[in-house]
Amino acid sequence: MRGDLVLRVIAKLLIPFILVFALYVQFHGDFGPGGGFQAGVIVAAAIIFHALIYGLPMTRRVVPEWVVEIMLASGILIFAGVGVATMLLGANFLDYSVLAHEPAHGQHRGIFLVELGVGITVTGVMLMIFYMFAGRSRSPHSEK
Amino acid sequence: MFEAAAAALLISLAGALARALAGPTVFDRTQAANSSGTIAMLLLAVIGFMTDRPDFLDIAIVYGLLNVVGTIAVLKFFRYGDLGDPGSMPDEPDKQQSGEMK
Amino acid sequence: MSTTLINTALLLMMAVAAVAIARTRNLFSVVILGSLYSFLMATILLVLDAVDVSMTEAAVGAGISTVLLLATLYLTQSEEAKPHHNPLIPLAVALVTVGLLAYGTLGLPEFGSPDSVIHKHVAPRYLKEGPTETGVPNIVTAVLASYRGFDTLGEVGVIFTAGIGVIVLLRRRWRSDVDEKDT
Amino acid sequence: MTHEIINLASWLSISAGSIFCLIGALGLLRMPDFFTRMHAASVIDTLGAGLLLFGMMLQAGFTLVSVKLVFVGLLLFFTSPTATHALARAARARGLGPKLPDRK
Repeated sequence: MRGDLVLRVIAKLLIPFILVFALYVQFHGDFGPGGGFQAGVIVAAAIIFHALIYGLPMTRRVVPEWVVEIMLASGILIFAGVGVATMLLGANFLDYSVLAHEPAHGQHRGIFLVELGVGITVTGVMLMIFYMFAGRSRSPHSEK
Repeated sequence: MFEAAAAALLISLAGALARALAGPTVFDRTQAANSSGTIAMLLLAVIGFMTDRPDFLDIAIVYGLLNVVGTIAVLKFFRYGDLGDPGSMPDEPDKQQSGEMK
Repeated sequence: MSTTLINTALLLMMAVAAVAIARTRNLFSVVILGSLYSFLMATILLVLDAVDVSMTEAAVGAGISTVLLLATLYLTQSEEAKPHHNPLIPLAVALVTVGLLAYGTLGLPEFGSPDSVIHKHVAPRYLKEGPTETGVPNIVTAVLASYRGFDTLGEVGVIFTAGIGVIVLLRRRWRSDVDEKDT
Repeated sequence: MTHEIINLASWLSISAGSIFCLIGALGLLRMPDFFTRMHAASVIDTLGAGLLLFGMMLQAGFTLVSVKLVFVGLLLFFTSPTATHALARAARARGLGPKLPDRK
């Protein structure tokens, strides 16, 4: 669909907007609907949209597979790492109150980090599934 | 008044659903799904106003953004039979010959 | 009152869509109807005030699940095989299950009733203390990430495992000899 | 006074939008072939959605809600013609033509 001018232009307009909106969903999740999972799915949808319009080989150059692999693991590591950090600071596993001087502030910070971890892992997994499925292509040039 | 708008949108949604069920081609169904996505977006906004909590338009925006991704995915699958295919540039022959480029 | 009517209408449409999905043999149509179904679901969840779930359903149902199902269709066929056994027995099982579930709902407290058990256990504490304890106004986020953080870690683990499973099953490291084997 | 005028305008706009949505859905159901149905569906995306969103914007006034409504409107403004365009192209590529009157 690279040859389709209309779709290409709209994709250029839309993908940044989708990504910014995903960030809004991610960081506004404390106040309104949204959170890590939803934001991760939206980011993945933006990149999948890129792959739909420009083709998978191009998207693989923009977001290489090793980056997706690192995202896959690093999100859950951030999550568990916050838990370990709270343990090291002398509280229970995933008890964020010790992350700042004030318990409520620490909770807020912990929730922020944890949601970030969720978002990164979800993006990674969704993208990985798409790459794996769409990459098993019959046409010779889509995977090189 | 928002109730009336919601009722009208529900009836429209039912119409779109009926078209999606009736077909006959897949394009009809896709068109109906796309329209029902639009109607559902509007319905979300109207319900938000009806229950006096219009802050939830975020969901309508998510809908709108992802609806287009889904529709384009279906159409691409139809045209190229493959989701990752880059397709051909305008100066090259249109389709089914993408294996020969490069 | 009006929300009840909206819910009834949406649920009826969902029932129609579900029956149509079960009856359709062309899997493309099933994917499209599935996205329609999730539109309806997200709207119902919004009417029921479950905004976070509604957003998840909108995000997953409208975009990602359509794409992933299409990607799956690519690896299989687009026409569902006709069942070669008698549909009566599964139908009977389904009807009995529906009957039992409907019977079960009779014992539940009324929908939205403030006296039901779940509203008396830990929920009041979360609602009362949550915003001050965690500094997060959205209670759903507070419960999900802080009070039930351990559960959420497990969920992320499940998602992670799914990703790893897909990589293990579908990655082609040695393309040439795999190609020869499976084609 | 101005408040009432804005209220009235918003109700007019919302009812007109609802009616256009109904007309679009009716067209989606009753039109004879795919391309005409697509034509009918565009009524929902343009006039129906536009008037409904405009009416709701008048109700909301200058708030964040209005900004979000503008976003929804812009989104529809850009995405729905794109989707329709892709749909028509895909249908043409598949060899689906418009239904023409029988000329002998």
